[in-house]
Amino acid sequence: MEQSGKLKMKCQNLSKTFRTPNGSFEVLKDLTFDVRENEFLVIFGPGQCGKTTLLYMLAGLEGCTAGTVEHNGQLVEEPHHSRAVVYQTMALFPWMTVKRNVGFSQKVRKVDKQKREQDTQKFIDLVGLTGFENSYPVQLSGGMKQRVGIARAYCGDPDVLLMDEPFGHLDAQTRYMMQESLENIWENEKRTVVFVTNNIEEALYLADRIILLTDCPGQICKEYTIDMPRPRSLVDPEFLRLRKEITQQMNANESNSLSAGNRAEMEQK
Amino acid sequence: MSKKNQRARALAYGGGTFLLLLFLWEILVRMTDSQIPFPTPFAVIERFVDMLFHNVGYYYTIVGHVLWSLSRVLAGFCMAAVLGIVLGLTMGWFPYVRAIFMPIFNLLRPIAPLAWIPLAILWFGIGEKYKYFLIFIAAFVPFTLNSYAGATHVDKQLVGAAKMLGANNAQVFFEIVVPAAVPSIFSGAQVALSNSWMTMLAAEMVCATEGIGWIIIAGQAVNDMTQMIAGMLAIGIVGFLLANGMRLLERRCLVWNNQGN
Amino acid sequence: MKKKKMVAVVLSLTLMVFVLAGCGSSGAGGAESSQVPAQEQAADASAGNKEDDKAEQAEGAEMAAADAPSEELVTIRVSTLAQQLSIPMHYISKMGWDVENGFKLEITTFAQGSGINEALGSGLVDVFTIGAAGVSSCSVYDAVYLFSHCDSGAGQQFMIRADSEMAAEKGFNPDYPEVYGTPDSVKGKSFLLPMGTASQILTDMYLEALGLSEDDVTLINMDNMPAYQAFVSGQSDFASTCYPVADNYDPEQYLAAFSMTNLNCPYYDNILCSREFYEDESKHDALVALCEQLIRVADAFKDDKVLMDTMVEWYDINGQECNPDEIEHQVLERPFFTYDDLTTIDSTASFKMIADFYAIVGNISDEDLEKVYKNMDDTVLKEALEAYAADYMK
Amino acid sequence: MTKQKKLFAFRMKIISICALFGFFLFWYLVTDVWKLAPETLLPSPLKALETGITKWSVKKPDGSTLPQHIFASLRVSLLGFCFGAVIGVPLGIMMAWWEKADMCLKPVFDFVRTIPPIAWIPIMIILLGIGVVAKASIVFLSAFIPCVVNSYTGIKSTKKVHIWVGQTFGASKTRLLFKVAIPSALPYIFTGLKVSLNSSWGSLVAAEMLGSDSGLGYMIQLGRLLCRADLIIVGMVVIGIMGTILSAILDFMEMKLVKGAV
Repeated sequence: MEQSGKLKMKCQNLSKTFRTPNGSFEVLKDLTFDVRENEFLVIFGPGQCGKTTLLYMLAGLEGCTAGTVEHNGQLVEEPHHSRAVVYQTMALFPWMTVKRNVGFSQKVRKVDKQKREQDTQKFIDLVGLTGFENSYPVQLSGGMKQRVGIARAYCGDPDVLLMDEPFGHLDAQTRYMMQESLENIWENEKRTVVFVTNNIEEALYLADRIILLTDCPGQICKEYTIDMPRPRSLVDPEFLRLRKEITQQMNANESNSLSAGNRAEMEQK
Repeated sequence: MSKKNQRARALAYGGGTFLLLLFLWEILVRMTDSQIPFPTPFAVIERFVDMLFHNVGYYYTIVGHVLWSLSRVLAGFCMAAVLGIVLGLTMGWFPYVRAIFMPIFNLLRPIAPLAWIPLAILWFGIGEKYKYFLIFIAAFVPFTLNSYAGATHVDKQLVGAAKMLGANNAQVFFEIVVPAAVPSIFSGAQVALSNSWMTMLAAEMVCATEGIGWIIIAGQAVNDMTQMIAGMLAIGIVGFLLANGMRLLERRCLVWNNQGN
Repeated sequence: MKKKKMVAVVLSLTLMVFVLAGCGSSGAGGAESSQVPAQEQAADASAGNKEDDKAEQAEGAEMAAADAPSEELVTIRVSTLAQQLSIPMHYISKMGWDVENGFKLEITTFAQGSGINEALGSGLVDVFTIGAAGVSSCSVYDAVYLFSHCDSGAGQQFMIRADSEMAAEKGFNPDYPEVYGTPDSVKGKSFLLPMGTASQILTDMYLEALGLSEDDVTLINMDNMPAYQAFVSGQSDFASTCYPVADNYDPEQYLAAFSMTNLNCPYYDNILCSREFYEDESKHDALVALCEQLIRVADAFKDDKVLMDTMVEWYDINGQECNPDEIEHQVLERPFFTYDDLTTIDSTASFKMIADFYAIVGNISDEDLEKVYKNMDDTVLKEALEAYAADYMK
Repeated sequence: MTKQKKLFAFRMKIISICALFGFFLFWYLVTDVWKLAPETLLPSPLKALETGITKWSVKKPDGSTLPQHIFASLRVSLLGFCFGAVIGVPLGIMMAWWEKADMCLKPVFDFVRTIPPIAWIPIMIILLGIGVVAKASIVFLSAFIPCVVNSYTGIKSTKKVHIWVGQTFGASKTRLLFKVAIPSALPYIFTGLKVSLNSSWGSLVAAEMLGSDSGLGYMIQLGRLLCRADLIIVGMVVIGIMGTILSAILDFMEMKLVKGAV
């Protein structure tokens, strides 16, 4: 479904270079795109193209060397609970039980106890972890830990959900299950989501819009709008066509950057 | 493997090593023909048992001496725990605190507790207080160092996540840095415990009328090796119990980090 | 929940400390008073000790409980060593002679002289019994030398192996026929001795008798007991020793190269008092009474049995196992100066000689030497002798 | 961004220097200006400095100059420290990695480690004599404990996820140990080395009780015997400075070796 709502986030020719001991290393080069309200945007690209750095810049965890990031019109300077992040390595607080992990954001922002209890329980049920409130992260499986990560992000009543390859570490079977459960969580609790992944099926299954990034330094090379009805099936002919087209585009990018073609030639394309 | 027979296995292995060492000691004594009456293990154990019932030096049996030494060690240890952890964590997390205290701490850190004796007597007189001070100094350094290391090695991502969820700097310190440093603090506590026991002997060497260190020093004065080694046996046993007590405490506090040692 | 647990842990630890400290101090029997909170003092009518963290001799208090004298008792903080030189103080306190004469002894026992000096520097000591380290007390802390109360030269000697090079020749220096060793056999050898004590002075006298100096030999700092251990297990060439360690040496394999007696160097232990205590007029007669009692104890110690019992008791209090007949000869060879000894011989000779040697060796500077001589006072001794003559010599 | 960081680091250095200066100033005030402590037990920094300078060349009263003392102490403590590290770290790793080793060695380790080095002196004299090796063994006794404890904690707290990743590549247990566990335990091991360096300097005074004719611990001890408080203070300050230099070197090595682990 076409999301024509107002703009949620606006990025204006963003670029980022890391200063490492052996010279500077350009990761992102002149990205301009925007994120619309309640849209499920997926940033898709090969392994090492600075997707995670881009996400961190959107969240305010990383500064940007050039360009600006705006969220609801204000410049993004440092992390804020309205831009919740779900980490690839889950980054749960190992010494807190599931309940305290999820309720952490509200506790820290001094939301009154009664509402906090209610919200925490609501989101724990939402992600299907009822009954595990008092166990420690070390006692949970990978999939369950990621659910706690999602519940924790949601519980901070975010405006935008930034997810950094959350299912990267999970085995295939749990990955599909998590994709489905993320789908219905998103259906119940509509939020703008920016989802980073390098898995083509995951991108097509979840996304309303896909932004394809080239290899390092990451640039936007193509944008696809996916308007297949949800929940999508992986064997739908349209799904397969799109998948073939995107993979071809990916391989094209791959060969260009490997061949003698330099950056300039890429721009004219 | 059920809990019970795992503990039995541990007991067997531990006991086995002890017996092996005692056996080695026995051979060593038999083998060396040197004149010094190096006591055999059984002589030491017999003397230790004897000390359990008869007074060593007029007032106390060895149990009384152990309690005296224990009271000094624990007093100094707890003071060092409180101050050391607070200073270590704040130094690890807040740059200004680090800038102020780190140079002074580094300068005073390597100084041996033994070297502090004259100043300790000057400041605290010759009763119990100077002994608390010496043990405090010995236990303070490992606590501070390990808390500092714990605070600096906290996982950056967890800090980022906490900030993202809206925690301000103080909340990040209390909710994230302190719990993350707890495993390191406990290993600091283990080292501090053994340091304080070591310094207890030095403290009791100067002027004491009771305590295990005093027993050992008295034994040294009259070249009574059995009394000295029996005193060391007492320290070893108490140290062993304390170390395991500390480990139990750690296992209960660190249930979330089941790799706790 | 997490925070509550941490607080509980810390609380339980501190609670444990006070419980232990509490029961630690109220331990079996003796009213051992100490700084630990539960400080109950035996029924003791003394003026209440100023320094509340003194460890005070128990039976002294119990004995004194009987007759609580009316006028204020002057408390004297006495520091002693766990050796024979301090048993007079213990005896006075045990027999209750201190309370009878208007003063109260508060005895603290130290392992080494350096501990006493540090306590003296911190103003925690009034009167103390000390050996050669007394010279530093006078030069650095301005303490006052009163008199020497016992001859403890016996047993202070250096052992060598019977088959060693030095044992071959005796009496190289005609003045000292009994002394072993020649300059070339001793040159370059290593000595094990507790530096800064009488042993160092003995070594310097020995080297001087052979025309050598400290730079020709290596002096290794070790207490007498570890020195015995090292020497017997084959380390170095000379090893200092004194009673009671001296008797552990096996007479066939080891012999005394030189000692205080055969270098005819007088070595007495001394009674000193701190400058403040000395100048405090209100304490003067208590000081004289104490010295008088010390002379009276020396009389009592003429009877070997009393001396032996007190010595065994003192060893026991200080946790040192000893078998009485073995230490019999050690104790009796080190007599205490009675009234007649103090009036006949010049007991200050040993202290002066030690001070001179400290200056020569460089431990103290020359102006310190004058300071030591200035601090040697015999007025208190004279008063005590007169008082003793008046009271006990009927 | 980095210019601001440089400025911040510079300001930190200034504060540190002021703090150090403030410490010595406070010491000077307490001893000279307010006369709180008797000169004989807490000399003023100037007196200590003056003694330190004279001691640099004069042999009195302990028979060797300050550089000789420093060299002797350095030799004893570094030898003990190296023994401690070379034996302590592998022992800690072994105890953490192999169940059997842990069960065998841990009780003995807990028993032995609380026994003070001073109590070992008579035994060490008999076994190793009174040379540098005997003194180093006393230092070893207190230096090897932090190495064992910290490397044990380091290995035990390697994140399970790293080990899974290693296992998925089919690494054998020992390769896993060297490739995964030890690198991730390096920060703990270095903390252990730092604490152990500190305790090796700490037990220097005890080690030099075992018969020595030169060394900072010996100088302090003789200072105590001859009531030369300035000698004691000089000894303490020099130990402090030497300790700081050595741990700075250790920090530098840690920075070089432990790149990714922090």
